[in-house]
Amino acid sequence: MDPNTAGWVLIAALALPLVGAALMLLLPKDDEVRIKRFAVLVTGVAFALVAAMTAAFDYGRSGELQFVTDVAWIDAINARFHLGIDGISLPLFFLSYLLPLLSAIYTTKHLPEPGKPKAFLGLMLLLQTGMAGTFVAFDLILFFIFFELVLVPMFFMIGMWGGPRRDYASVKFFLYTLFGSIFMLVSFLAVYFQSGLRSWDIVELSNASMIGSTTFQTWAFLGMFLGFAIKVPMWPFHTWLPDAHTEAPTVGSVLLAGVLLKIGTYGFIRIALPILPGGAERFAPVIGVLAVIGIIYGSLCCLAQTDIKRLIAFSSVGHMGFVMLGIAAMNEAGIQAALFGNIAHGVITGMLFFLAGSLHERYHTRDMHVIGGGMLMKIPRYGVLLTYVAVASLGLPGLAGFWGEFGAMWAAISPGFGLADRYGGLYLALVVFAAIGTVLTAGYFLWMLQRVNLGRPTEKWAGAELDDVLRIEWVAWTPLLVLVLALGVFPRLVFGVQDAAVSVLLRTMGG
Amino acid sequence: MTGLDVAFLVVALITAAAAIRTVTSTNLVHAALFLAVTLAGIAGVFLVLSADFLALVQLVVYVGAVAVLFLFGLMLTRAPIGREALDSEHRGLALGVSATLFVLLSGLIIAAFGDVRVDVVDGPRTADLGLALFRDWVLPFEVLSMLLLAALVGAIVLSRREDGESGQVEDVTPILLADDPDDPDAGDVALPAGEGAEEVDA
Amino acid sequence: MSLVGPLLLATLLFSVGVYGIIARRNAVLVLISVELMLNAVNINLVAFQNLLFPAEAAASGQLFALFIIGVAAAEVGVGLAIVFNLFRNRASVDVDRVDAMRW
Amino acid sequence: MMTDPSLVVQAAWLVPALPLLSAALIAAFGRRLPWHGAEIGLLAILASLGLSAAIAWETFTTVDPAPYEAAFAWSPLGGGFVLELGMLVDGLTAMMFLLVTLVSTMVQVYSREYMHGEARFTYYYAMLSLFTFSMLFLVISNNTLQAVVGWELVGLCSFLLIGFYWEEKSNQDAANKAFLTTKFGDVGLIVGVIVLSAGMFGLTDTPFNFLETIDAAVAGQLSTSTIVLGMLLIFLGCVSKSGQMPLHVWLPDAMAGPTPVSALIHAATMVTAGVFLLARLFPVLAQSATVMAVIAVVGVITLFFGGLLALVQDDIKKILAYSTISQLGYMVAAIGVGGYTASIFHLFTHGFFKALLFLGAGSLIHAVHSNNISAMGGMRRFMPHTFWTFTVGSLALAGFPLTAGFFSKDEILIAGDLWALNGLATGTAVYWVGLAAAFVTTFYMARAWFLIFFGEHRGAPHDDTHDDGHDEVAHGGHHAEPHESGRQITVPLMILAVLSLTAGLIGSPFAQERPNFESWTSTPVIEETTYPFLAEFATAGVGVSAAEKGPSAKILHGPPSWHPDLLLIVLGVFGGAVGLAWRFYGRGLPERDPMLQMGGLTRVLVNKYGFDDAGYRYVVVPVRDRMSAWATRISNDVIDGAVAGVGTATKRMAQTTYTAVDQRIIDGGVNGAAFSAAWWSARLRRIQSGDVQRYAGALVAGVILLVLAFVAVR
Repeated sequence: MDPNTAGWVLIAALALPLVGAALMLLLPKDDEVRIKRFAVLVTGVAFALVAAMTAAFDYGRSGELQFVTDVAWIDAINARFHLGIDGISLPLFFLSYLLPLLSAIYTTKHLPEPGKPKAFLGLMLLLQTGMAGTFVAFDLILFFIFFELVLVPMFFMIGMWGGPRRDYASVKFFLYTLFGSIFMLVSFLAVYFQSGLRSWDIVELSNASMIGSTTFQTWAFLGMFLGFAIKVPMWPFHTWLPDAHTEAPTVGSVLLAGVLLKIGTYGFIRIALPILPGGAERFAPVIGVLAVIGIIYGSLCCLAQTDIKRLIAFSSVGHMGFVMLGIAAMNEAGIQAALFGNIAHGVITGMLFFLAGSLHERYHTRDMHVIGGGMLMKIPRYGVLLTYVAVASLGLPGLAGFWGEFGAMWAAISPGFGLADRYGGLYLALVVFAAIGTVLTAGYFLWMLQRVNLGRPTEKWAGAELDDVLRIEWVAWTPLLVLVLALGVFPRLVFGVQDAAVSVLLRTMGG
Repeated sequence: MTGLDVAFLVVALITAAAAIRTVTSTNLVHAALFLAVTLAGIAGVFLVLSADFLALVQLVVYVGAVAVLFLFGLMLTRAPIGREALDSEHRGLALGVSATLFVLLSGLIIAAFGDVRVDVVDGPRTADLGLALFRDWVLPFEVLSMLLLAALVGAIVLSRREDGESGQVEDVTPILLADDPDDPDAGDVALPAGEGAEEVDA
Repeated sequence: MSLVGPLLLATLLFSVGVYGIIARRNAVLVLISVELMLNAVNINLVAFQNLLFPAEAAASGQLFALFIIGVAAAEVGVGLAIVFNLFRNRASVDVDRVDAMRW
Repeated sequence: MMTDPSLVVQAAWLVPALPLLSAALIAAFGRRLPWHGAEIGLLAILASLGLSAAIAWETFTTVDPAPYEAAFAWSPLGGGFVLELGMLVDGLTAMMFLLVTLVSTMVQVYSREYMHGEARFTYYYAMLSLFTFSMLFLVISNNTLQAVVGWELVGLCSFLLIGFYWEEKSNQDAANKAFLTTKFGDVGLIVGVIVLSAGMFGLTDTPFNFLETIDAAVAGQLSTSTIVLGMLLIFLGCVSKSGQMPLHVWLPDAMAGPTPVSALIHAATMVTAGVFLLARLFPVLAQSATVMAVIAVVGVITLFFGGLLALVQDDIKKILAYSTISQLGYMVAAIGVGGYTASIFHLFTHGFFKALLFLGAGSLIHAVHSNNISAMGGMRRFMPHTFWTFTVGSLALAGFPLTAGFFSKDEILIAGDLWALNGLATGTAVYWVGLAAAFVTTFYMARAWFLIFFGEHRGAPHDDTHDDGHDEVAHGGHHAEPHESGRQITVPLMILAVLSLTAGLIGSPFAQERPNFESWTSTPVIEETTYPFLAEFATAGVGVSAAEKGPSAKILHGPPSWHPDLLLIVLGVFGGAVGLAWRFYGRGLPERDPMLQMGGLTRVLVNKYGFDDAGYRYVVVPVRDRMSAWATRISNDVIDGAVAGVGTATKRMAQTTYTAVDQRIIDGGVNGAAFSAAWWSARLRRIQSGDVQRYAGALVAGVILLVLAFVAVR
């Protein structure tokens, strides 16, 4: 597997889930066990392939694209089939193969109502291709296709296997995201015609000198901003997220938080910033302010929640705020922190959603008042896991959550592109408020732990038979639990991989 | 005004009158019979226009077969008789639309062809028609025959009574794609009011 | 002879057919009205055959009319079969009571 | 120069590594071992202690030790900046190592008996090891960011240990309060670290490095605003962590944890972190008069008012907690008046005697099953070992001459005096308020001492509401005679008592020659820190001696010397306070009034005595009752109320934000778009009647319109 020539690896990795989904259609509908096993097999093989690719990746040249495929595709509009992977994409790509595997394993035990494993797992595989594709597509049209491809399976996952208000949530999710992506597409078109290159190639466009005037860049950036900000989601475009998360089945939430939200921030970093540096520079303070509002605001909303899953969903708003703050800093450290925050949030919040889902399986409610505490006494292992992940999520150093948050604040103190001179005071205020957000974050997580974990079980549950962590859950969760610690102790795992790629990215922006 | 014109006028008047009666008659059978008259009149028009073969086909197929088919259809469906039973509430709309259409089209036709006269010579002979049909138009002709066959089979399949079919009125469930606009509750479908809004105590 | 005559007659028949389709409630009568419209077209075809290709051996207009007669026959057959089916299922052939495609 | 550091110093990383390893091992295997994991913790901490002692000896005996720094790149941070994982070993590190590992060892030995039979015994030992590791990790770090990591880990461990008895809501609340209050301070710390590092951009690739930051600050490469803003923010972190006013509120509540944990928190592993960080960054903060003044003022306020609070407490752990606040105030104040050595010297000695006092208190609580001194009395007879060790600890805390506390506290007062000579009022404040607080300290310790150990044993009252959660402890019934604790409890007490007596000698005037504490912990950078702002005050002609000698570091960092005048004053203060206390609590209390046998009414009785003595009425009552009550009220109502108010307001704001803004306005806007579409479609869909004939009519009408349009165009 030579990273210079083996373009087939990415194609195979993207095609595997699709082929798997197609083959799954051939399996008999009522043979649930075989369907589930087959899904684990497909995701497992795909993951093994990606893991092998990760091993073969040339880390010495992580700033360059590797495993490249670049062939003509739709000649009529000059679209090309351009795949590749660099240090920025690699961790996200890896994550989008790890989480579906774990989800498939988890589903062998916990299949959401109303069953139908074939459809559910088939959609999940389809989703996987879409997610993974966005991270390796280097053609705007191809990116857009993957970007939209993700919507459909997630729509059905929420709409068919979701909670009581699933219709509302799924339609809202779909329409809101679609709404944003329209503007994004318009911006893509504008860039295509304005650049004079007649190319959709992200690398070419990034390397091009300033496309259009500053005014053009501002407007084009606004379009992309809408598309990506809704996906992230940034305040005030976040309201689809709590609904989608609350209603989605566990696996849907995990993938939504774990990978889907990352597409938005990835889009900012990979497309919006390098192609439109002028627009990004003008927008950066706005992004920063919205990000910090999101941090404070998401935390405040968390404090008001009683539904544990909704709480976790709102916490995503806050955490993605830190990611966006890193982007708003417009310097290497900020981009680094944003990407790290991305990965950390994917791992931690994905794990939190797993836990929330299993909690629902046991208590048949997600209301913290109804659970009423004492979980640490009733099901101690589970309680310990919840504490561990919650503590990671509130940004404790030594666990994954810290580096993204701290890095974003650290980067924002001296934003790039001359922003420090023009908006130095604003950015300092942003750092302070973001730091205050960490206290609120700690507050609601501790409060949640107190509500759920501590104390004695209420009468309702004292006599109930509740399973502690099941073996299949250990299997599905251990990789994430290990990652949470590993990323916290060895931030180099992600920072190191990205370093060169982020430098290259900033150079193309002229910063 | 030539003799042909006169002949045409006579036939046309009969045809027009019969056609109007066809769509206004309050008796179903009368309507079908007026249709037969109309169709026959049209055959006359064809004759005047020296399309002899077509006129005959018109008589055989339409007056002979189609009109009879309609009569059978009317009788088999036991349709009631009378204005209310036969005309829907759209008569005003129908009258307005059709009258406007007629006026408009007539105006256009007169404006465009008002002074055009044609010499009605002897039309193509039947033999020529046959040659053209089987030489130049043979493919459409065959397709048409297939269509007729398919229609035949289809008609039989459709009108055959399946075993166990009761003939009762089926329960028709309207497909509701959204909430009924008349439903007073429809306004607040989706606002997640009150959720998580209960007092949070320390 | 004047061409306007047949054309006007055709227009009239067509309009009458339109009226019938819209105004009649009985499905059989709606079908009958359709026949009127088809025949109006036939008259047009034949009339224009005389104007455009007066001495032509290949009488396209008349052949078209022939085809239309054939298609119309098929249409009547299938249409009436549908009407029978409707009648059997609903004991009525009122067109305005068939509104399953309503919102 | 320590050009070739010995193997021991190079192996310093093992000191934190061993407790971490032990925490992992205990968590993994502890349950299955005969001592339930305690043996692993003890072995590891003993090894760490041994290594720390060797390092301490090495650095202590080396002449002019230079800091030994070793680091490797932990992770790139983007922009070419590198985060290091490293160690910085100098006298300060070695001193902290020794203190932390020693106290931790004592606590772990002690806990074997104290926590015996506890359901979560193994978990407890794992947490102790983790707690120790966190503090050592903070101490060893060579850069601010690594220190932040350790700092936050300390906070987490304290949260887990304070909430050790998490079945009770009050304990959960205490843990949350501790974590959140310190976390609030961490905002300052983190932003401060960020601000400081931002000042280092362009100077180095490792902007968090302590030594480079210090060098840059001393060389004037950091702007004044960076130093002032950065250090004040970092100081905010220290305020919360080291229990300075007004963020001390968590500290008394933190008594909810097991008593040995309190000892660990108060003596070594948590509250000292703030002072340690200030000491570590001392040359940076010494560049700014503003920063030093703020630090000194906060310290002075804390040392006095914190001490007053202890006067009205009945719970022995609360008395000790408020005394910790007060003593930390001394340390912080000392930093603020240039008393670097004095401050960490006091940190060092205080660690021993405060650990001693807490462990002694635990021993008492263990025996009488109550935290209240009103429930004790006469314990001298039942628990002789606890008695004399506690006495030594109290003397040290009160600063009785020749104990460890005396030398260190005097150093602080002297530092204040010297600072005052340079014309800075904060020095004067430290000196006089420090003396007044010494009186208060002596008084409340004497009060506790008399009430606990003298008179008749009063026994525990029947309601155990003040019990610190030891429902499980059931050695003998409640009414049995208290008896001395076992050897695993008393031996650590004795060791600590000896240290409380002797540890001060290395920094005392007995050790004028090197090596002494001053030469151990000072580095050339600190000694040469010149307080650039002093020149202004000196030329203003305020300070006479400063005008002659100039703002010399040697004034502030000279070898310890005798101050007979101060010795006399201190003796007087001590005698006065003890005498006063003895007057109220010592003499005849048990005999004269039968109310004494009822225990909890002691305070009322003391008030009665007050009527006999005018001085008592006009001096003690206002100070002890009114002012401390007032301070208590401020602490409990105003500050705590403000904290609670902020909490409540935040919650209410959160509720409003969520329901009014988020759900109604923002989400309402989103939904509104969808609803207007639905509304229109509801009306428009009526066209879709399903009536084929209407469609046909519309179709023809459309055709007509098209034709008309066509005609019109032509």
